[in-house]
Amino acid sequence: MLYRWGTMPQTLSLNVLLFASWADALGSTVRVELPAGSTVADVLASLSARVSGSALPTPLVAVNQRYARPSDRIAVGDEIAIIPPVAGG
Amino acid sequence: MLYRWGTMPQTLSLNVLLFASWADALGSTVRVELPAGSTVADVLASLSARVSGSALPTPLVAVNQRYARPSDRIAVGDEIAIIPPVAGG
Amino acid sequence: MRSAIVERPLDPTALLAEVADTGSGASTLFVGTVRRVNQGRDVTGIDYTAYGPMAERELAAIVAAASERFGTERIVVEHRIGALALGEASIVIAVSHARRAQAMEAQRYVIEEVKKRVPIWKREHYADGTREWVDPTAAGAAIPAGTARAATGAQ
Amino acid sequence: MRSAIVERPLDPTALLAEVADTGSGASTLFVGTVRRVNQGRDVTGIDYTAYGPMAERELAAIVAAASERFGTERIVVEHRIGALALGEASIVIAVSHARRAQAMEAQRYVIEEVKKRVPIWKREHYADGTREWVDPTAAGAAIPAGTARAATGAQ
Repeated sequence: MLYRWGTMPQTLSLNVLLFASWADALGSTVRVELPAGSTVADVLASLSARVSGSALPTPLVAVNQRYARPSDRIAVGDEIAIIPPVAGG
Repeated sequence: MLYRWGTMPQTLSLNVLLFASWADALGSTVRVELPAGSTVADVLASLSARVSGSALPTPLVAVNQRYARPSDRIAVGDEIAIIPPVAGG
Repeated sequence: MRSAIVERPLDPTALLAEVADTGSGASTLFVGTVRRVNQGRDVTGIDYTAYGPMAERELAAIVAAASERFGTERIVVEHRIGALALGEASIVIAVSHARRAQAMEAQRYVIEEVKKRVPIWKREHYADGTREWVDPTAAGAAIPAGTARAATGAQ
Repeated sequence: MRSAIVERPLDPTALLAEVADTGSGASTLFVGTVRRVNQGRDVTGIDYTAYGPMAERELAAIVAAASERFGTERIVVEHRIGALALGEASIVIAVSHARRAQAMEAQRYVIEEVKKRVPIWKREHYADGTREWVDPTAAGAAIPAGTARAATGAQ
Protein backbone atom coordinates (compact mmCIF):
# COMPACT_ATOMS: atom_id res chain seq x y z
CA MET A 1 0.00 0.00 0.00
CA LEU A 2 1.60 3.22 -1.19
CA TYR A 3 0.51 6.68 -0.15
CA ARG A 4 2.14 9.91 0.81
CA TRP A 5 1.83 11.01 4.41
CA GLY A 6 0.12 14.35 4.69
CA THR A 7 -2.00 14.08 1.56
CA MET A 8 -3.96 11.00 2.63
CA PRO A 9 -5.79 10.58 5.94
CA GLN A 10 -4.78 7.55 7.95
CA THR A 11 -8.31 6.22 8.19
CA LEU A 12 -11.31 6.28 5.89
CA SER A 13 -14.75 6.79 7.40
CA LEU A 14 -17.43 5.65 5.02
CA ASN A 15 -21.20 5.43 5.05
CA VAL A 16 -21.97 2.32 3.06
CA LEU A 17 -25.40 1.92 1.47
CA LEU A 18 -27.09 -1.46 1.77
CA PHE A 19 -30.07 -2.96 0.01
CA ALA A 20 -32.47 -5.90 0.11
CA SER A 21 -31.29 -8.82 2.25
CA TRP A 22 -28.12 -6.96 3.30
CA ALA A 23 -30.20 -3.99 4.45
CA ASP A 24 -32.47 -6.34 6.40
CA ALA A 25 -29.42 -7.77 8.16
CA LEU A 26 -27.39 -4.60 8.82
CA GLY A 27 -29.62 -1.61 8.13
CA SER A 28 -29.79 0.60 5.09
CA THR A 29 -26.55 2.45 5.89
CA VAL A 30 -23.56 1.29 7.89
CA ARG A 31 -20.56 3.26 9.05
CA VAL A 32 -17.25 1.61 8.22
CA GLU A 33 -13.77 2.70 9.35
CA LEU A 34 -10.88 1.38 7.30
CA PRO A 35 -7.19 2.22 6.89
CA ALA A 36 -6.46 4.73 4.16
CA GLY A 37 -5.74 3.00 0.87
CA SER A 38 -8.30 0.27 1.48
CA THR A 39 -9.99 -1.44 -1.45
CA VAL A 40 -13.48 -2.52 -2.36
CA ALA A 41 -12.54 -6.01 -1.19
CA ASP A 42 -11.60 -4.57 2.23
CA VAL A 43 -14.99 -2.88 2.56
CA LEU A 44 -16.76 -6.08 1.71
CA ALA A 45 -14.60 -8.11 4.10
CA SER A 46 -15.37 -5.67 6.89
CA LEU A 47 -19.11 -5.91 6.33
CA SER A 48 -19.07 -9.67 5.82
CA ALA A 49 -17.44 -10.05 9.22
CA ARG A 50 -20.52 -8.42 10.77
CA VAL A 51 -22.87 -10.98 9.27
CA SER A 52 -20.73 -14.08 9.66
CA GLY A 53 -22.88 -17.14 10.16
CA SER A 54 -25.66 -15.79 8.02
CA ALA A 55 -26.00 -16.88 4.43
CA LEU A 56 -26.47 -13.59 2.69
CA PRO A 57 -25.92 -13.78 -1.03
CA THR A 58 -22.53 -12.57 -2.25
CA PRO A 59 -22.96 -8.98 -3.39
CA LEU A 60 -21.23 -6.74 -5.86
CA VAL A 61 -20.00 -3.36 -4.73
CA ALA A 62 -20.69 -0.06 -6.45
CA VAL A 63 -18.45 2.97 -6.04
CA ASN A 64 -20.02 6.27 -7.03
CA GLN A 65 -22.92 4.41 -8.64
CA ARG A 66 -20.78 2.20 -10.85
CA TYR A 67 -19.89 -1.43 -10.37
CA ALA A 68 -16.37 -1.67 -8.95
CA ARG A 69 -13.66 -4.32 -8.97
CA PRO A 70 -12.47 -5.84 -5.68
CA SER A 71 -9.02 -4.27 -6.20
CA ASP A 72 -10.36 -0.73 -6.72
CA ARG A 73 -9.15 1.78 -4.09
CA ILE A 74 -11.66 3.67 -1.97
CA ALA A 75 -11.21 7.41 -1.49
CA VAL A 76 -12.70 9.88 0.96
CA GLY A 77 -16.13 10.96 -0.20
CA ASP A 78 -16.79 7.91 -2.37
CA GLU A 79 -20.37 6.67 -2.38
CA ILE A 80 -20.10 2.97 -1.62
CA ALA A 81 -23.05 0.60 -2.04
CA ILE A 82 -23.46 -3.10 -1.43
CA ILE A 83 -25.41 -4.61 -4.32
CA PRO A 84 -26.94 -8.02 -3.58
CA PRO A 85 -27.98 -10.07 -6.62
CA VAL A 86 -30.36 -7.84 -8.55
CA ALA A 87 -33.87 -8.95 -9.45
CA GLY A 88 -35.36 -6.19 -11.55
CA GLY A 89 -37.46 -6.61 -14.66
CA MET B 1 -50.75 -41.46 -65.97
CA LEU B 2 -53.00 -44.27 -64.70
CA TYR B 3 -56.77 -44.10 -64.35
CA ARG B 4 -59.69 -46.38 -64.93
CA TRP B 5 -62.07 -45.53 -67.79
CA GLY B 6 -65.56 -44.98 -66.62
CA THR B 7 -64.71 -43.84 -63.10
CA MET B 8 -62.69 -40.80 -64.08
CA PRO B 9 -63.79 -38.08 -66.50
CA GLN B 10 -61.47 -37.60 -69.46
CA THR B 11 -60.97 -33.92 -68.79
CA LEU B 12 -60.86 -31.78 -65.65
CA SER B 13 -62.48 -28.37 -65.77
CA LEU B 14 -61.16 -26.19 -62.99
CA ASN B 15 -61.69 -22.63 -61.83
CA VAL B 16 -58.29 -21.58 -60.54
CA LEU B 17 -58.05 -18.71 -58.07
CA LEU B 18 -55.33 -16.13 -58.66
CA PHE B 19 -53.93 -13.40 -56.44
CA ALA B 20 -51.71 -10.34 -56.51
CA SER B 21 -49.49 -10.06 -59.60
CA TRP B 22 -50.97 -13.24 -61.12
CA ALA B 23 -54.48 -11.85 -60.70
CA ASP B 24 -53.39 -8.60 -62.35
CA ALA B 25 -52.07 -10.57 -65.32
CA LEU B 26 -54.85 -13.15 -65.76
CA GLY B 27 -57.82 -12.11 -63.65
CA SER B 28 -58.86 -13.35 -60.23
CA THR B 29 -60.23 -16.65 -61.55
CA VAL B 30 -59.24 -18.55 -64.66
CA ARG B 31 -60.88 -21.58 -66.23
CA VAL B 32 -58.44 -24.39 -66.99
CA GLU B 33 -59.13 -27.60 -68.90
CA LEU B 34 -56.70 -30.43 -68.33
CA PRO B 35 -56.62 -34.17 -68.96
CA ALA B 36 -57.91 -36.28 -66.09
CA GLY B 37 -55.10 -37.30 -63.76
CA SER B 38 -53.27 -34.01 -64.16
CA THR B 39 -51.07 -32.73 -61.40
CA VAL B 40 -50.42 -29.44 -59.67
CA ALA B 41 -47.40 -29.02 -61.97
CA ASP B 42 -49.68 -29.41 -65.00
CA VAL B 43 -52.00 -26.68 -63.74
CA LEU B 44 -49.10 -24.36 -63.21
CA ALA B 45 -47.60 -25.16 -66.63
CA SER B 46 -50.93 -24.43 -68.27
CA LEU B 47 -51.23 -21.05 -66.59
CA SER B 48 -47.59 -20.16 -67.10
CA ALA B 49 -48.06 -20.69 -70.85
CA ARG B 50 -50.67 -17.93 -70.84
CA VAL B 51 -48.26 -15.41 -69.35
CA SER B 52 -45.12 -16.42 -71.24
CA GLY B 53 -42.86 -13.44 -71.77
CA SER B 54 -43.94 -11.83 -68.53
CA ALA B 55 -41.80 -12.16 -65.48
CA LEU B 56 -44.34 -13.08 -62.83
CA PRO B 57 -42.80 -14.47 -59.67
CA THR B 58 -42.88 -18.25 -59.38
CA PRO B 59 -45.90 -19.14 -57.28
CA LEU B 60 -46.82 -22.02 -55.01
CA VAL B 61 -50.09 -23.81 -55.58
CA ALA B 62 -52.71 -24.55 -52.94
CA VAL B 63 -55.22 -27.36 -53.27
CA ASN B 64 -58.23 -27.09 -51.00
CA GLN B 65 -56.54 -24.31 -49.05
CA ARG B 66 -53.37 -26.23 -48.33
CA TYR B 67 -49.98 -25.91 -50.00
CA ALA B 68 -49.57 -28.72 -52.52
CA ARG B 69 -46.59 -30.48 -54.09
CA PRO B 70 -46.05 -30.30 -57.87
CA SER B 71 -46.67 -34.05 -58.13
CA ASP B 72 -50.03 -33.96 -56.31
CA ARG B 73 -52.98 -35.10 -58.47
CA ILE B 74 -55.90 -32.77 -59.06
CA ALA B 75 -59.46 -34.12 -58.71
CA VAL B 76 -62.83 -32.80 -59.78
CA GLY B 77 -64.10 -30.24 -57.32
CA ASP B 78 -60.69 -29.34 -55.90
CA GLU B 79 -60.22 -25.68 -55.03
CA ILE B 80 -56.99 -24.69 -56.75
CA ALA B 81 -55.23 -21.42 -56.00
CA ILE B 82 -52.07 -19.83 -57.36
CA ILE B 83 -50.09 -18.35 -54.47
CA PRO B 84 -47.46 -15.79 -55.53
CA PRO B 85 -44.76 -15.03 -52.94
CA VAL B 86 -46.63 -13.97 -49.83
CA ALA B 87 -45.96 -10.64 -48.14
CA GLY B 88 -48.12 -10.59 -45.04
CA GLY B 89 -47.10 -9.34 -41.63
CA MET C 1 -55.56 -18.65 -28.45
CA ARG C 2 -57.24 -16.79 -31.27
CA SER C 3 -56.41 -15.49 -34.72
CA ALA C 4 -58.30 -13.48 -37.29
CA ILE C 5 -58.03 -11.66 -40.58
CA VAL C 6 -59.92 -8.39 -40.16
CA GLU C 7 -60.82 -5.35 -42.24
CA ARG C 8 -60.84 -2.79 -39.44
CA PRO C 9 -58.05 -0.93 -37.61
CA LEU C 10 -56.19 -3.08 -35.10
CA ASP C 11 -56.16 -2.36 -31.38
CA PRO C 12 -52.85 -3.49 -29.80
CA THR C 13 -54.02 -2.54 -26.31
CA ALA C 14 -57.08 -4.78 -26.58
CA LEU C 15 -54.95 -7.74 -27.67
CA LEU C 16 -52.48 -7.17 -24.85
CA ALA C 17 -55.41 -7.17 -22.41
CA GLU C 18 -56.80 -10.31 -24.02
CA VAL C 19 -53.66 -12.37 -23.26
CA ALA C 20 -53.05 -10.88 -19.80
CA ASP C 21 -53.11 -13.36 -16.95
CA THR C 22 -51.80 -13.44 -13.40
CA GLY C 23 -50.13 -16.73 -14.30
CA SER C 24 -47.91 -14.86 -16.75
CA GLY C 25 -44.63 -13.20 -15.90
CA ALA C 26 -44.26 -11.55 -19.28
CA SER C 27 -46.38 -10.32 -22.14
CA THR C 28 -45.08 -9.29 -25.53
CA LEU C 29 -46.70 -7.35 -28.28
CA PHE C 30 -45.50 -7.19 -31.87
CA VAL C 31 -46.99 -4.53 -34.11
CA GLY C 32 -46.18 -4.44 -37.81
CA THR C 33 -46.77 -1.02 -39.32
CA VAL C 34 -46.80 0.62 -42.73
CA ARG C 35 -43.40 2.18 -43.25
CA ARG C 36 -42.79 5.48 -45.03
CA VAL C 37 -39.86 4.21 -47.05
CA ASN C 38 -39.22 0.79 -48.58
CA GLN C 39 -36.32 -0.09 -50.86
CA GLY C 40 -35.51 3.59 -50.98
CA ARG C 41 -38.91 4.56 -52.38
CA ASP C 42 -41.46 6.86 -50.72
CA VAL C 43 -44.48 4.80 -49.73
CA THR C 44 -47.84 6.54 -49.29
CA GLY C 45 -49.95 3.53 -48.33
CA ILE C 46 -50.41 -0.22 -48.72
CA ASP C 47 -53.28 -2.39 -49.89
CA TYR C 48 -53.30 -5.77 -48.19
CA THR C 49 -55.24 -8.56 -49.83
CA ALA C 50 -55.67 -12.16 -48.70
CA TYR C 51 -56.84 -15.53 -49.87
CA GLY C 52 -59.23 -15.30 -46.96
CA PRO C 53 -60.18 -18.85 -45.97
CA MET C 54 -56.66 -20.20 -46.45
CA ALA C 55 -55.09 -17.22 -44.70
CA GLU C 56 -57.31 -17.82 -41.69
CA ARG C 57 -56.48 -21.50 -41.72
CA GLU C 58 -52.72 -20.90 -41.95
CA LEU C 59 -52.79 -18.23 -39.28
CA ALA C 60 -54.70 -20.53 -36.94
CA ALA C 61 -52.21 -23.33 -37.65
CA ILE C 62 -49.28 -21.05 -36.81
CA VAL C 63 -50.86 -19.99 -33.54
CA ALA C 64 -51.64 -23.60 -32.63
CA ALA C 65 -48.06 -24.63 -33.43
CA ALA C 66 -46.65 -21.75 -31.38
CA SER C 67 -48.90 -22.67 -28.48
CA GLU C 68 -47.70 -26.26 -28.56
CA ARG C 69 -44.07 -25.38 -29.12
CA PHE C 70 -43.70 -22.66 -26.48
CA GLY C 71 -46.27 -23.86 -23.97
CA THR C 72 -48.86 -21.14 -23.69
CA GLU C 73 -52.48 -20.85 -24.75
CA ARG C 74 -52.22 -17.09 -24.47
CA ILE C 75 -51.47 -16.08 -28.05
CA VAL C 76 -53.68 -13.78 -30.08
CA VAL C 77 -52.96 -12.60 -33.61
CA GLU C 78 -54.89 -10.28 -35.86
CA HIS C 79 -53.89 -9.36 -39.41
CA ARG C 80 -55.61 -6.48 -41.10
CA ILE C 81 -56.38 -6.36 -44.82
CA GLY C 82 -57.63 -3.52 -47.02
CA ALA C 83 -56.18 -0.07 -47.56
CA LEU C 84 -53.76 1.00 -44.82
CA ALA C 85 -52.25 4.43 -44.34
CA LEU C 86 -48.69 5.21 -43.21
CA GLY C 87 -48.06 4.17 -39.64
CA GLU C 88 -51.15 1.98 -39.42
CA ALA C 89 -50.81 -1.52 -38.00
CA SER C 90 -51.06 -4.46 -40.38
CA ILE C 91 -50.48 -7.16 -37.77
CA VAL C 92 -50.58 -7.41 -34.00
CA ILE C 93 -49.25 -10.43 -32.14
CA ALA C 94 -49.84 -10.65 -28.40
CA VAL C 95 -48.33 -13.41 -26.27
CA SER C 96 -48.16 -13.95 -22.57
CA HIS C 97 -46.24 -16.67 -20.82
CA ALA C 98 -45.04 -17.59 -17.35
CA ARG C 99 -41.48 -17.06 -18.64
CA ARG C 100 -40.12 -14.14 -20.61
CA ALA C 101 -37.87 -16.14 -22.95
CA GLN C 102 -40.79 -18.15 -24.29
CA ALA C 103 -43.01 -15.06 -24.58
CA MET C 104 -40.37 -13.46 -26.82
CA GLU C 105 -39.59 -16.62 -28.78
CA ALA C 106 -43.27 -17.29 -29.48
CA GLN C 107 -43.66 -13.72 -30.72
CA ARG C 108 -40.78 -14.15 -33.11
CA TYR C 109 -41.88 -17.57 -34.27
CA VAL C 110 -45.35 -16.28 -35.13
CA ILE C 111 -44.20 -13.27 -37.16
CA GLU C 112 -41.59 -15.28 -39.08
CA GLU C 113 -44.11 -18.01 -39.92
CA VAL C 114 -46.71 -15.44 -40.96
CA LYS C 115 -44.19 -13.93 -43.36
CA LYS C 116 -43.46 -17.37 -44.81
CA ARG C 117 -46.82 -19.07 -45.03
CA VAL C 118 -49.92 -16.94 -44.76
CA PRO C 119 -51.40 -16.10 -48.19
CA ILE C 120 -51.56 -12.35 -47.82
CA TRP C 121 -50.11 -9.89 -50.30
CA LYS C 122 -49.36 -6.22 -50.19
CA ARG C 123 -49.29 -3.62 -52.91
CA GLU C 124 -47.34 -0.52 -52.02
CA HIS C 125 -48.42 2.85 -53.33
CA TYR C 126 -45.58 5.27 -54.02
CA ALA C 127 -45.33 9.04 -53.97
CA ASP C 128 -44.80 9.03 -57.76
CA GLY C 129 -48.26 7.50 -58.27
CA THR C 130 -47.09 3.97 -59.13
CA ARG C 131 -47.90 0.87 -57.14
CA GLU C 132 -46.28 -2.52 -56.90
CA TRP C 133 -46.86 -5.92 -55.35
CA VAL C 134 -44.14 -6.61 -52.83
CA ASP C 135 -42.23 -9.81 -53.59
CA PRO C 136 -39.97 -10.71 -50.66
CA THR C 137 -38.37 -13.44 -52.78
CA ALA C 138 -37.12 -10.96 -55.40
CA ALA C 139 -33.55 -9.71 -55.09
CA GLY C 140 -34.62 -6.09 -54.78
CA ALA C 141 -38.08 -6.70 -53.29
CA ALA C 142 -41.09 -5.46 -55.30
CA ILE C 143 -42.89 -6.69 -58.43
CA PRO C 144 -44.64 -4.02 -60.49
CA ALA C 145 -48.40 -4.52 -60.41
CA GLY C 146 -50.68 -3.53 -63.24
CA THR C 147 -47.48 -3.51 -65.30
CA ALA C 148 -46.59 -7.02 -64.16
CA ARG C 149 -45.15 -7.94 -67.56
CA ALA C 150 -42.38 -5.40 -67.15
CA ALA C 151 -41.16 -6.99 -63.94
CA THR C 152 -38.11 -9.20 -63.76
CA GLY C 153 -37.14 -11.77 -61.21
CA ALA C 154 -33.82 -10.01 -60.82
CA GLN C 155 -35.47 -6.89 -59.48
CA MET D 1 -34.75 7.20 -26.23
CA ARG D 2 -35.87 7.51 -22.63
CA SER D 3 -35.79 5.51 -19.43
CA ALA D 4 -37.15 6.03 -15.96
CA ILE D 5 -37.69 4.44 -12.58
CA VAL D 6 -41.21 5.38 -11.50
CA GLU D 7 -43.52 4.85 -8.53
CA ARG D 8 -46.82 4.85 -10.42
CA PRO D 9 -48.61 2.23 -12.50
CA LEU D 10 -47.09 1.75 -15.96
CA ASP D 11 -49.00 2.48 -19.15
CA PRO D 12 -47.84 0.15 -21.96
CA THR D 13 -50.09 1.85 -24.51
CA ALA D 14 -48.51 5.24 -23.85
CA LEU D 15 -45.01 3.82 -24.31
CA LEU D 16 -46.01 2.11 -27.54
CA ALA D 17 -47.36 5.43 -28.80
CA GLU D 18 -44.18 7.18 -27.69
CA VAL D 19 -41.95 5.05 -29.93
CA ALA D 20 -44.33 4.95 -32.90
CA ASP D 21 -43.00 6.45 -36.12
CA THR D 22 -43.86 6.14 -39.78
CA GLY D 23 -40.21 5.30 -40.38
CA SER D 24 -40.72 2.10 -38.39
CA GLY D 25 -41.92 -1.19 -39.82
CA ALA D 26 -42.26 -2.85 -36.44
CA SER D 27 -42.84 -1.97 -32.83
CA THR D 28 -42.43 -4.32 -29.91
CA LEU D 29 -43.62 -4.09 -26.38
CA PHE D 30 -42.36 -6.16 -23.47
CA VAL D 31 -44.37 -6.10 -20.26
CA GLY D 32 -43.07 -7.84 -17.15
CA THR D 33 -45.85 -8.63 -14.71
CA VAL D 34 -46.25 -9.94 -11.18
CA ARG D 35 -46.88 -13.64 -11.45
CA ARG D 36 -49.24 -15.58 -9.17
CA VAL D 37 -46.84 -18.46 -8.68
CA ASN D 38 -43.05 -18.49 -8.40
CA GLN D 39 -40.95 -21.52 -7.50
CA GLY D 40 -44.17 -23.33 -6.70
CA ARG D 41 -45.25 -20.80 -4.06
CA ASP D 42 -48.39 -18.66 -4.11
CA VAL D 43 -47.37 -15.05 -4.55
CA THR D 44 -49.76 -12.32 -3.39
CA GLY D 45 -47.68 -9.28 -4.36
CA ILE D 46 -44.17 -7.91 -4.79
CA ASP D 47 -42.30 -4.95 -3.33
CA TYR D 48 -39.75 -3.55 -5.74
CA THR D 49 -36.98 -1.40 -4.33
CA ALA D 50 -34.10 0.29 -6.13
CA TYR D 51 -30.81 2.02 -5.54
CA GLY D 52 -32.44 4.90 -7.33
CA PRO D 53 -29.66 7.03 -8.82
CA MET D 54 -27.59 4.04 -9.89
CA ALA D 55 -30.64 2.20 -11.25
CA GLU D 56 -31.49 5.21 -13.40
CA ARG D 57 -27.93 5.45 -14.60
CA GLU D 58 -27.70 1.74 -15.46
CA LEU D 59 -31.06 1.76 -17.19
CA ALA D 60 -30.06 4.77 -19.27
CA ALA D 61 -26.77 3.06 -20.17
CA ILE D 62 -28.61 -0.07 -21.31
CA VAL D 63 -30.97 1.94 -23.49
CA ALA D 64 -28.08 3.89 -24.99
CA ALA D 65 -26.18 0.67 -25.70
CA ALA D 66 -29.25 -0.91 -27.30
CA SER D 67 -29.79 2.17 -29.42
CA GLU D 68 -26.21 2.04 -30.66
CA ARG D 69 -26.17 -1.71 -31.14
CA PHE D 70 -29.49 -2.12 -32.95
CA GLY D 71 -29.68 1.22 -34.69
CA THR D 72 -32.78 2.94 -33.38
CA GLU D 73 -33.38 5.94 -31.16
CA ARG D 74 -36.90 4.71 -30.53
CA ILE D 75 -36.50 2.82 -27.27
CA VAL D 76 -38.38 3.71 -24.10
CA VAL D 77 -38.18 1.79 -20.82
CA GLU D 78 -39.95 2.36 -17.55
CA HIS D 79 -39.44 0.27 -14.43
CA ARG D 80 -41.86 0.62 -11.58
CA ILE D 81 -40.89 0.34 -7.93
CA GLY D 82 -43.03 0.13 -4.79
CA ALA D 83 -45.77 -2.33 -3.89
CA LEU D 84 -47.20 -4.15 -6.90
CA ALA D 85 -50.26 -6.38 -6.95
CA LEU D 86 -50.70 -9.58 -8.95
CA GLY D 87 -50.80 -8.96 -12.67
CA GLU D 88 -49.41 -5.43 -12.40
CA ALA D 89 -46.58 -4.42 -14.70
CA SER D 90 -43.11 -3.97 -13.21
CA ILE D 91 -41.37 -3.08 -16.45
CA VAL D 92 -42.41 -1.95 -19.91
CA ILE D 93 -39.97 -1.85 -22.82
CA ALA D 94 -41.13 -0.29 -26.09
CA VAL D 95 -38.99 -0.37 -29.23
CA SER D 96 -39.67 0.58 -32.78
CA HIS D 97 -37.37 0.01 -35.72
CA ALA D 98 -37.43 0.05 -39.49
CA ARG D 99 -36.83 -3.73 -39.37
CA ARG D 100 -38.64 -6.30 -37.27
CA ALA D 101 -35.60 -8.42 -36.41
CA GLN D 102 -33.85 -5.50 -34.75
CA ALA D 103 -37.01 -4.40 -32.95
CA MET D 104 -37.26 -7.86 -31.37
CA GLU D 105 -33.54 -8.20 -30.67
CA ALA D 106 -33.38 -4.81 -28.99
CA GLN D 107 -36.36 -5.75 -26.82
CA ARG D 108 -34.62 -8.90 -25.70
CA TYR D 109 -31.28 -7.22 -25.16
CA VAL D 110 -32.83 -4.60 -22.90
CA ILE D 111 -34.74 -7.02 -20.66
CA GLU D 112 -31.76 -9.37 -20.30
CA GLU D 113 -29.42 -6.51 -19.42
CA VAL D 114 -31.93 -5.08 -16.95
CA LYS D 115 -32.08 -8.46 -15.21
CA LYS D 116 -28.28 -8.54 -15.04
CA ARG D 117 -27.26 -5.01 -14.14
CA VAL D 118 -29.90 -2.67 -12.82
CA PRO D 119 -29.81 -2.42 -9.01
CA ILE D 120 -33.44 -3.22 -8.33
CA TRP D 121 -34.63 -5.89 -5.92
CA LYS D 122 -37.93 -7.59 -5.34
CA ARG D 123 -39.43 -9.06 -2.23
CA GLU D 124 -42.22 -11.52 -2.89
CA HIS D 125 -45.12 -11.79 -0.49
CA TYR D 126 -46.59 -15.26 -0.19
CA ALA D 127 -50.05 -16.53 0.67
CA ASP D 128 -48.69 -18.01 3.92
CA GLY D 129 -47.73 -14.52 5.13
CA THR D 130 -43.99 -14.85 4.61
CA ARG D 131 -41.93 -12.73 2.28
CA GLU D 132 -38.55 -13.20 0.66
CA TRP D 133 -36.02 -11.31 -1.41
CA VAL D 134 -35.72 -12.99 -4.77
CA ASP D 135 -32.15 -14.04 -5.54
CA PRO D 136 -31.86 -15.12 -9.17
CA THR D 137 -28.33 -16.39 -8.48
CA ALA D 138 -29.54 -18.93 -5.91
CA ALA D 139 -30.11 -22.48 -7.08
CA GLY D 140 -33.76 -22.43 -6.13
CA ALA D 141 -34.36 -18.67 -6.40
CA ALA D 142 -35.38 -16.81 -3.23
CA ILE D 143 -33.56 -15.63 -0.11
CA PRO D 144 -35.67 -15.28 3.04
CA ALA D 145 -35.89 -11.66 4.12
CA GLY D 146 -36.29 -10.63 7.72
CA THR D 147 -35.10 -14.17 8.41
CA ALA D 148 -32.07 -13.71 6.20
CA ARG D 149 -29.88 -15.76 8.50
CA ALA D 150 -31.89 -18.86 7.82
CA ALA D 151 -31.28 -18.69 4.10
CA THR D 152 -28.84 -20.95 2.35
CA GLY D 153 -27.21 -20.59 -1.00
CA ALA D 154 -28.51 -24.02 -1.90
CA GLN D 155 -32.13 -22.95 -1.67
